[in-house]
Amino acid sequence: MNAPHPTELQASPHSALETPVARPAVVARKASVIYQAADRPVHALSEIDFTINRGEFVSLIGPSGCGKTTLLRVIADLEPITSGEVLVNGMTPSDARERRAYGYVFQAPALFPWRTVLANVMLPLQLIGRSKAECEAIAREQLGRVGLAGFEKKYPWQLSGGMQQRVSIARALGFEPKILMMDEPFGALDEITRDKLNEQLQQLWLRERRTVVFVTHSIAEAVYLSTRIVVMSPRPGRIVKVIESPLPFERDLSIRDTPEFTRLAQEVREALAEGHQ
Amino acid sequence: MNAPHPTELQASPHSALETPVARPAVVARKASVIYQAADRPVHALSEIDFTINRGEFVSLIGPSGCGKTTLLRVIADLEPITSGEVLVNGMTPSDARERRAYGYVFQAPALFPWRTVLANVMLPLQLIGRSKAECEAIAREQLGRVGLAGFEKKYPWQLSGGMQQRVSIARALGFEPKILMMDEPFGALDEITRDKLNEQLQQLWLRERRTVVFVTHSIAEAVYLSTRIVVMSPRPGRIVKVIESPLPFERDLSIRDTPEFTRLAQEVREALAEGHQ
Amino acid sequence: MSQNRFQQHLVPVATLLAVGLVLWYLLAIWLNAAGVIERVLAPQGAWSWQELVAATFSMQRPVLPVPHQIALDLWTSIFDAPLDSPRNLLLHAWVTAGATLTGFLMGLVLGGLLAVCIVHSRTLDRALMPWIVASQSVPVLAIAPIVLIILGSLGITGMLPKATIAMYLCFFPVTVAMVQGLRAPQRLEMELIHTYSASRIQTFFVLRLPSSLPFLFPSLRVAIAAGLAGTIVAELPTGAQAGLGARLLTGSYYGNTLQIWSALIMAALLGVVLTALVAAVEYLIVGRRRQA
Amino acid sequence: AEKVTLQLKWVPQAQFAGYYVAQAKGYYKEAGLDVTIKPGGPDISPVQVIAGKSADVVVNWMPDALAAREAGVPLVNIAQVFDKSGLMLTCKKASGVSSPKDLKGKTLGVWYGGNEYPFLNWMGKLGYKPGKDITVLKQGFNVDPLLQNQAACISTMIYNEYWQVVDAGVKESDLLAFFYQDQGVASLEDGLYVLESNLRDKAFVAKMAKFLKASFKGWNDAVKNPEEAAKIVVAQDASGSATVAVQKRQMENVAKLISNANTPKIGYLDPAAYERTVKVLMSGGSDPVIKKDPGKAAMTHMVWDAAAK
Amino acid sequence: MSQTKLPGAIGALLAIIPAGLALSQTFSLSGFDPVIPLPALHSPALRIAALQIVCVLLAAQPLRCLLGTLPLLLGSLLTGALLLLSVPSGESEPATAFWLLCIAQFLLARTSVQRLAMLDSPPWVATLTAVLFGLWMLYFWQLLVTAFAVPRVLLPAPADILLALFTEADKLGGDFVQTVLKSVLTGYVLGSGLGIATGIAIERSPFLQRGLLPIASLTSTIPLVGVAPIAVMWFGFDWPSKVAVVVLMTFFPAMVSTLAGLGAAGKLERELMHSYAASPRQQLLALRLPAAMPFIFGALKVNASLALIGAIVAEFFGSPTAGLGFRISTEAARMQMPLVWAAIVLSAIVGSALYSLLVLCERRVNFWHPSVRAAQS
Ligand SMILES: Nc1ncnc2c1ncn2[C@@H]1O[C@H](COP(=O)(O)OP(=O)(O)OP(=O)(O)O)[C@@H](O)[C@H]1O
Ligand SMILES: Nc1ncnc2c1ncn2[C@@H]1O[C@H](COP(=O)(O)OP(=O)(O)OP(=O)(O)O)[C@@H](O)[C@H]1O
Ligand SMILES: Cc1ncc(C[n+]2csc(CCO)c2C)c(N)n1
Ligand SMILES: [Mg+2]
Ligand SMILES: [Mg+2]
Repeated sequence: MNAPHPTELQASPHSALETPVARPAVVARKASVIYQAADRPVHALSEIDFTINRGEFVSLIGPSGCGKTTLLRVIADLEPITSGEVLVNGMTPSDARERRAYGYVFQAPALFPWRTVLANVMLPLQLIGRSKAECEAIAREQLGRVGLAGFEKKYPWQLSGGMQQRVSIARALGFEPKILMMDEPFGALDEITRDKLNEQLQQLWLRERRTVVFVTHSIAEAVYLSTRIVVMSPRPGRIVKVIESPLPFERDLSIRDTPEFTRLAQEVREALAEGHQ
Repeated sequence: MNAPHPTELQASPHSALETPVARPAVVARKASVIYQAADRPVHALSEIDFTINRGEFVSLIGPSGCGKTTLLRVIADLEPITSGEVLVNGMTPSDARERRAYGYVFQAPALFPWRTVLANVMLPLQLIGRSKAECEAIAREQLGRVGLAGFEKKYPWQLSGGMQQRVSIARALGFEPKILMMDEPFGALDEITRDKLNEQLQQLWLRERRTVVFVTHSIAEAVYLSTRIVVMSPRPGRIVKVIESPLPFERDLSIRDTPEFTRLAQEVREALAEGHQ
Repeated sequence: MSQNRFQQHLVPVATLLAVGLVLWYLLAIWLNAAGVIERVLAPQGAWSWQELVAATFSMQRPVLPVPHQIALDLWTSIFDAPLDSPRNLLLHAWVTAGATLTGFLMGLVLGGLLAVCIVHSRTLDRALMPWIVASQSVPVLAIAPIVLIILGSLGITGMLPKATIAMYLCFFPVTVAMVQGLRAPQRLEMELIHTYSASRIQTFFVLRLPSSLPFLFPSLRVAIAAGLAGTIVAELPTGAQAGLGARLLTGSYYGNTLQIWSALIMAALLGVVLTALVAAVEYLIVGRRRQA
Repeated sequence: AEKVTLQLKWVPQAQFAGYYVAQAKGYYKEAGLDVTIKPGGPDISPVQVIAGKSADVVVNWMPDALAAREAGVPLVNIAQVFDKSGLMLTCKKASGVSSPKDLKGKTLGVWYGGNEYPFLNWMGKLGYKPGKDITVLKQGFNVDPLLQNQAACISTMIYNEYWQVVDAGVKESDLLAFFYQDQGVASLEDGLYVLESNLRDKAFVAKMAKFLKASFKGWNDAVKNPEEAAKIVVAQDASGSATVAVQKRQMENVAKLISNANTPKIGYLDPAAYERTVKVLMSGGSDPVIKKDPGKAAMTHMVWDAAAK
Repeated sequence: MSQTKLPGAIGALLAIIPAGLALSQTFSLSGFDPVIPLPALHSPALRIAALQIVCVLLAAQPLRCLLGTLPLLLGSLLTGALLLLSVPSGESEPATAFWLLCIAQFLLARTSVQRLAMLDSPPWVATLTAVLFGLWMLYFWQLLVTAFAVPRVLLPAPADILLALFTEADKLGGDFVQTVLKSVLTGYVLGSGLGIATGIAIERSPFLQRGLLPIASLTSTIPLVGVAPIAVMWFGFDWPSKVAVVVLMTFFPAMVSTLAGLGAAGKLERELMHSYAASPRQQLLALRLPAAMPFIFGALKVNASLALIGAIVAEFFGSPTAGLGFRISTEAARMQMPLVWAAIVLSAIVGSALYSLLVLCERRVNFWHPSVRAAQS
C-alpha cells in the first residue's frame, strides 16, 4: 500500500511502512459513536474502519460536524465508542492513555495561565514524576525546538496566539507521546503564522517521525503535512476516501506551487465535494 | 490606470472608474497613526497615500500587525490619525460617520444575543429613527438577499457561524452605507462556508456596486473578490504594492482554477513576501 | 433534562436531610438532657432512659427543640389564629416581606442609578466607587437603631426605616453587578454602535442595558436575600412590633424557644420564596432568550 | 384633639398597663387628647427619641434620665407612677451566693442601655470593681444565662423576669433575690419625662396635665382590675407573643410598686425619694453616674399640680 | 471617540455667582461707600469670597497634570478651612452670605474632585481622588451639622467622632480585641477554612455534592443572623457564641464557591489532564485548585463583611462588657454618640482593611486572572 520512498532510511521508524507487516499504531474496526442528544441520537461515527501505522502523519479532513473531532477523541480515550473496536498499540485506548501514549493538542492552546511557559511545558512531565531538573531540561529543549527559547519565564497571556499554540505543541512533544493528536491546532491563527507553524511541524515530524493524527479544515494544510489524508463526510460520519500522498517527505512551503501538490489538493477537494452531497 | 472592462455597462457606478476624473470615496494623504504603547510608540501606519474610488472593491492584505485594521478604523473614524489627512466623500471621517456613511462588518458577527435576527438587522435603522414598518421591510429584504429568509425570528445563537456572519453583512447593507468596511469577515469560518460566502459577497457587490474596503489574510479570497488589491507590510505599516485585477467582474469560484487567477495570486504572494523581509 | 436533574438530586438531598434529622434528634437529647434532669425529672425522683428521651422531646423551654415540636408550633401559629391576628406567623412574614420588597425595590433603583452614574462619569467612578465598597463594611445591622431614630426624627416611621436598612444592603450587589454589566459590551459592540453614530442614550438602551441583564439577575438574588436579613435585623431593636425579627426577639424575651425556631424556619421559607420570585421575574424577562 | 406621643421604655407589657388602659377605655379621648403610644425595645433609647422630637413624653428610669441631662438632653420628671423599685439581682443558690459579699468572683448578668447605673452603684458601694472582682456580662433580654448556668446571678424585675425563671422550672426555694430597694441603692424607675424647654410653653403644660390625669385614671383601673388590664395589653402587642396569664401576673406585681394607686397622690414624685436617688447616683465612687447635682431642675410638680386640680 | 473638554469648568465658573453675591452682600452690610471700605476687608466672609473667586480662576486653567491641579486643590481646601472656622456658632442663624459661600464651596469642591479624577497617572492619584472625595463629604457633614446645630445625641460632627476615637482609644482597643480578634477572625478563619475544606473533600463525591449543593444554596437565602439568639443560648455570652454565628454564616458561601471553582476548570483543560492520565490528586493540585482560586477569593471577600455583621449582631443578644456591638448599643443608650460613631468608624475601618488585604492577596495569588490583570493595567 505504501509506496517506498527514496529519502527513506531503513532504520527510521518510517521504514515500518515499507515492511510487509506494517506495525499499526491505531486500528479501528466497525467503530461507531452515537450521541444521545435531547431529541434523537446523533450518529457521529458510523462503522469506521481504518488503520494508522507508526510514524505516519495522517490528516482527517471533512466538513464541519463530520466527526473528525469525535474520531480523535475516541482514539485518545476521551469518548467511549458505542460499538466496534479501537485498538491503540494493541491496547484499548484507556490502557494506552494510562501508559501515557498520547500528546493531545487542541484547537485552543489550553495553557494554564497561572504557570509560566516553562512550567506549562513541564506539567505533564511532573505528573509522571520526573525529577525537576529533568523536566526543566526537556521543557527548555522543546521550547527551543518550537522557537520559543527566551520566553520561558513569560506567562501564556503575554504571548501571541501563535506562540501560545507553539507552547502547547512543545508541551505535547515533551511528553514523548507515542501518538501526537492534533485537533485543528492552527485553526485560530492567521494564515502567515499558520504557514510558519506548518513548516515547523513538518520539519519536526521529519526529525522525530512520531505518529501524528491531525484534524484540519484546510485542504492546503492537509496536503502539505500528511503522508495520508482521510476524507470524511457527515450524517452519519464515515470515511469517504483515503488518499496516499506521493509527495516527498522533505517538503517546504514552495511545494504548494508544484503541479503535484495542486493535483493532490484537487483530488481532496473533489472527494470532499463528493461527500458533501 | 483602470483598464476598462468588457462586461462593464456605461451606466453602472463602476463606470466612474473609467472616466478620467474618478470620483474618490476615500482619499488618504500622508496619513500616519502612532500608538503610544507602554514602552515605546508603535508606528501602525506610516505616511499612507491612497485613493479608493466609488464602486470599487478594494482588499487590504498583509501579514499580521501590518496595520490593515488600523487603516480601516481610521477610515471609519474609530481611530484618530496622528498626522496627515483622510477624507471620505470629501468630508472628515467623523462627519461621514455622522451622516451614516459606513457599514462595518467585523471579524466576529457582533450580533446582540437578546435580539432576533430580524431585530439585529433592524437595529441601525431604528437608531436613525426610521419607522418600524420601514425598518422591518428593509431588514427582511436584506436577509433575503443573504439567503436567510425564514430565519427572521431566530436568535443569533441558534444560527451557525456562517449564518451569523451573513446576518452581520445584511445588517451593514440595510443601513445603505456609502462604504462597506469589512475586517476579515470570514476569518473565523471554515473553508467551505467561506467559499460560499465569498461567492455570495461577490454577487452582492456585482448587483449593488457599493464601495467595499475588505481586509483579509487569504490571498485567494483577496484575488477572488477584489477589483484592486492593496498589499501592506509592517513595521512601520505602509503600502507595498497596489495590484489592479484584470479578472472580469462576473466571477464564480471556478475562476480560481484559471491561470489568470493563479498568476494574480502569485503576484500578490510575491508582493507579500517582498514586504515581509 | 431538568426532570432528570431533579431526580438526580432528589435522592441525595433526601438522604442527607434524613441523616440530618436523625442527628438533630440525637443532639436534642444530648443538649436538653441536663436541663430536663435539673428542672423536670430530678424533682420527681427516679427516672428511666425512656422518660429522659420523652422529656427531652417535649420540653417546655428546650435548648434545642426537636423538629416535630417545631412543625407543630409552625402549624398552630399559622392555622390556629386568624390571618390578621398578631398571633399568626403568616402576618409577620407578610410584614417582613413587605418591608423587604420595598427596600429591595428602593435598592434596585438606587443601585441602578449609581451604576449608571459611575459608568458614565469618570469622576464618580474614581471618587465614589471606593466609598461604595467601604460602605458595606459599616455594620448597618448594628446601627439600625440609630438609623431608625435619625429617620424617626425626620418624620419617617413605620415600614420605611426597615426598608431603608434593607435598601442599604440591597443596593451594593446591584451596583457592583450593574457596573460590571453596563461595561460588559465588548469593544467590538461599542464600536459597531459608534459606526452607527448612536447617541449615549441610544447606546445605553440598545446595548448597555440589555447586556447588563445577565449580570443583574444573579445579583438580585443575592440582594433580596441580604435585604431580608437586613429587614429582620432592623426589626430586632424595635422590639415588639410586627415582623419576623420581632418574633425572634420576643421569642427570646419570653423564653419561648419554639417561637424562635418557627420564626427562623419561616424566615428561611420567606427567603426561598423571595428568591424564587426574583428567579421567576428573571425567567420572564430573559428566560426564553437564554442560550441553550 | 391635641396630639400626644408617648414613648415607652420597653415592649408592650403590663409594666405600661396604665397607659394602654387609658387609651383603650377612651380616657385620653375624653380629655381631648389623641395619644400615640410607641412601644420601646431593647435598643430603643427613649432619650434619643425625645431628643429627636419624635415623642412629647417618655417613660424612663431616673438614672438614665439624669445621665441624659448631663449628656445635653435636659429631661424633667413630671410624674412618678412607680414609687418603689422592682429591680433585683436573682441568684441560684447552687452557685454559692448567700449574701452580697459572695458576689465577689462571680459572673453577674446586668442590663445595659441606661439600666446599669444602679448596679454599678451598688458594686461601687460593695467595693467591687467590674472586670476585676466580678465578671459582668451584658445580659440580653431574657433569663437564659441563669438557666444555662452561664451566670451566678442575673438582673430581674420582680414583676417579670423573676417569674420567667420560676416558669422555666427553677424552684423559688433554689433562688435568692437581692432587692436594690433593700440594698439601699434603689432608684426611681418608670417615671414620665419631658424636655425642659417644652415646659416653658403653657399650652404644653396644660396638655401634659390632661395626659397625666387620664393616665392616672388608667393606672388606677389597671391596679384594680389586673385581668382586664392584661387583656388590654395583650391586645396591643403586635408581635403576638404576650399571653394574658403572664401579663396578669405581671400586673399584680406591678401594682405592688404603685403604693399610691387609687389615692389622690398617684404619680406624685416624692422630693425625698428624688433626692435619695440623686445622692445614690452621685456616690458612685470614682465613676459616678452624674457628677453635678441637678438640684430641683430635673423635676417639677407643676404639671402634676395642674393635673390634680 | 474621546472628548477633550475640561471637566468641571462650568461648575467652577458657576461658583463665581454665589461667591460674588456673597461678596456684594458683605459690602452692603458693611455700608458700602465710595472710599475703600477698610473695615469690610476684615470681614471673614469677604476674604473667603475673594479667595473662592481666585480659586475659580485657578479652575479655569486648562492644565492637565497634577502640578496644574494642585493650586486649585490647595486653594479650595484653604477656603474650606476658613469657611469652617467662620461658621456662626450656637444660637445665631447663619446669614445668607454664609449659605452663598457654602454653595460656592460646594461647586469648588466638586470641580477639584473632577479635576483630580481626570488625571491619568500616576496610579495613586486615583486613590487620592477617592480620599479627597471622602474628605469633602466629611467636610460638608461637619459644616452642615454645625450650621444647623444638629443635636449631638442624634448625629455628632466628624470632629467629635475623631476626638472620641483618640480619647476613648483604650475602650475601643478592648472592643477591637473582643470583637475582631476573638470573634470575627476566629470565626472567619474557621468558617471559611472549613467551607473550603469541605468543598474540596466532597468534590469527588457526586452523591454528597448533589445532596449538599441544593441545601447549601438554599442557606444562602436564609437570614442566618437570626440564629444569633440561639447561639448565645448555646454557647454563652462570650466570644464562642459569636464565633458560632460567624462560622455558620461563612461556611456555606465558602463551600459553594469552592465547589463552583473546582468545577470551573475548562473542559479542554480537564481533558488535557485526562489525556496525561493524571491522578485525581494531581488534577486537584495542578488544575482545579488554581482554577478555583478566583472563586474562593470571591467568597472570602463576601465572608469578610458577613463575619463582621454576624459577630456584631450576635452581641445584641448578650456579650461581655466589651465589643464593638456592645459599645454601639450601650453607648447609644447613654447618649455618647461620638463614641458610638467612633465604634462604627472603627468597624468600617476593620472591614475595609480586611477587604483590602484580601484584594492584595488576590492580586498575588490570582495574578493570572483577567480581572486582576485588567485592574492592574
Ligand atoms: N457531546 C455531544 N452530544 C451530542 N452530539 C454531539 C456531541 N459532540 C458532537 N456531537 C455531534 O456529532 C457530530 C460530529 O461532531 P464532531 O465534533 O466530531 O465534528 P467535527 O468534524 O469535529 O466538526 P468541526 O469541524 O466543526 O469541529 C456533529 O453532528 C455534532 O453535532
Ligand atoms: N491600541 C493599540 N495600542 C498599541 N498598539 C496597537 C494598538 N492597536 C494596534 N496596535 C499595533 O499596531 C500595529 C497594527 O495593528 P493592526 O491591528 O492594524 O494590524 P492588522 O494588520 O489588522 O493585523 P491582524 O492581521 O493581526 O489583524 C500592530 O503592531 C499592533 O500591535
Ligand atoms: C437589653 C435590656 N436592657 C434593659 C432591660 C431592662 N428593662 C428595661 S424596661 C424593663 C422592664 C422589663 O420587664 C427592663 C427589665 C432589659 N430587660 N433588657
Ligand atoms: Mg472538531
Ligand atoms: Mg486586524
